[in-house]
Amino acid sequence: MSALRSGPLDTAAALTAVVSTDHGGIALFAGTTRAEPRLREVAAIEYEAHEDLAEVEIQRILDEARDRFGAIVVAEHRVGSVATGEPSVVVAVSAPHRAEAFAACRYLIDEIKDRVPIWKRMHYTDGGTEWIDGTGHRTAGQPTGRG
Amino acid sequence: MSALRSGPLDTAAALTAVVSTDHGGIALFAGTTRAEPRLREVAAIEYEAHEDLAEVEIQRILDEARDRFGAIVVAEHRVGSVATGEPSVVVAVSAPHRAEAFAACRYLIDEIKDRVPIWKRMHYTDGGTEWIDGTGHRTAGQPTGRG
Amino acid sequence: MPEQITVTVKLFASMKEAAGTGQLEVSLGAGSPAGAVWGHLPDAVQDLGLPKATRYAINQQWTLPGAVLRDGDEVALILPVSGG
Amino acid sequence: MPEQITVTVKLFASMKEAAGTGQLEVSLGAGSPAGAVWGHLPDAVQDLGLPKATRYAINQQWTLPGAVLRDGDEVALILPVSGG
Repeated sequence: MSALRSGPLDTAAALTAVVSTDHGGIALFAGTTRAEPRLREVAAIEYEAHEDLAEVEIQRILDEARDRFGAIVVAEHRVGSVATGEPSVVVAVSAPHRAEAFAACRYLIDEIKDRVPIWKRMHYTDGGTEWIDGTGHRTAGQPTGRG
Repeated sequence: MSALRSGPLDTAAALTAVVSTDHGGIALFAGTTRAEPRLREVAAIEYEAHEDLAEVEIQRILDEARDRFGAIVVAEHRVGSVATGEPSVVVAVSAPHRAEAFAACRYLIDEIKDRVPIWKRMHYTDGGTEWIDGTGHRTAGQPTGRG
Repeated sequence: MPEQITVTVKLFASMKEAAGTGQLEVSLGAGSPAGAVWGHLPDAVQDLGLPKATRYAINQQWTLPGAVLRDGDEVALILPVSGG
Repeated sequence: MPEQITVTVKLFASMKEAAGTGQLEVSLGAGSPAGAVWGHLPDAVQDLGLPKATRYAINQQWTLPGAVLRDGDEVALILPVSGG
């Protein structure tokens, strides 16, 4: 099943997907877009993926978490434009006990953020944009005093 | 708002309640009833609270998490009978970043389990019951070989 | 100042079940500590034994077993908890 | 064995934007490593600079910049990621 979604993520469905009567704990993490009004106000974030490799890498991370923590696991990541307040990524797990549930959930989100070929481009309310990909490439908006 | 519920917990509503455009991460933990078919199969767990003190203590824990982690927090706990697979407790938080979100979520569930005056009574499929309250008090079911 | 005071003892879980009620009136000497209520509970409750980690709350505030009771107080015996 | 090979280079994020396309054909000497494609990209891309933490994937498998390319390979330049 594809882990990349071009529409809204269903966090409630992620919880339902991991329920098990063998497991005593469910943990979920969702990354959401912050508005940052005191820095440079964000209108939306655009996510671009190397889709084939991202799918492979997310499945690999899910397999690792399943094996290490005995967890039932799901993960979904948005591609395209995500408005502030909306989730861009959701991971959910169930595991026999609380400690493994937290550990598996943390493992999933940390590894996804580290390893999966997805990049974000900030779209600011001043009209400027900025790729977060190590190049520092940005387009100018109206002056904001932040450079 | 009361944190004790005699009906099913709404985990999806807990997620919605903590959404904020100031916050980059949402974390949720739900404790669910395990069936334990290989030990002594559980039919349901009954939760009994010192309701007034439980409400006070949960609110105190929520305040602590809010102050320590800058988090938006919610917590709900079931009282009465909870079937296997259903959540007995749910905590959800949002925080500026991932690390605080996980820390606040873990703090809430750990402190609730340690401090809030709620006790569970196991109802086994063999008809026996057992209070988990330090007294070891139980009623016999059909023999199970476990004593 | 009366020589005897009456307090309400709140019981939960197996102790409530053994007592057949969640609430008992107990009379004991003025100046008694919270921990003294144990000796005044029905035999069916005392037969369960008092778990070491039991805590006390007076009028819905956590307290120590040595806290002095006043007439009309509500004392809760908080057995080791198992919620969550 | 040809002296020149042709590979497909996949570009993303700011490099895709600078190139005006996410996919380029590049011809280079047989035996060239994955890291050698950088020198064959359009000036508009090279002007961005190559971030140190850039990684490479050949045919959707992670690889090292020294991995030898074969004719027809797909090489992806994976800039430091920022998903999540």
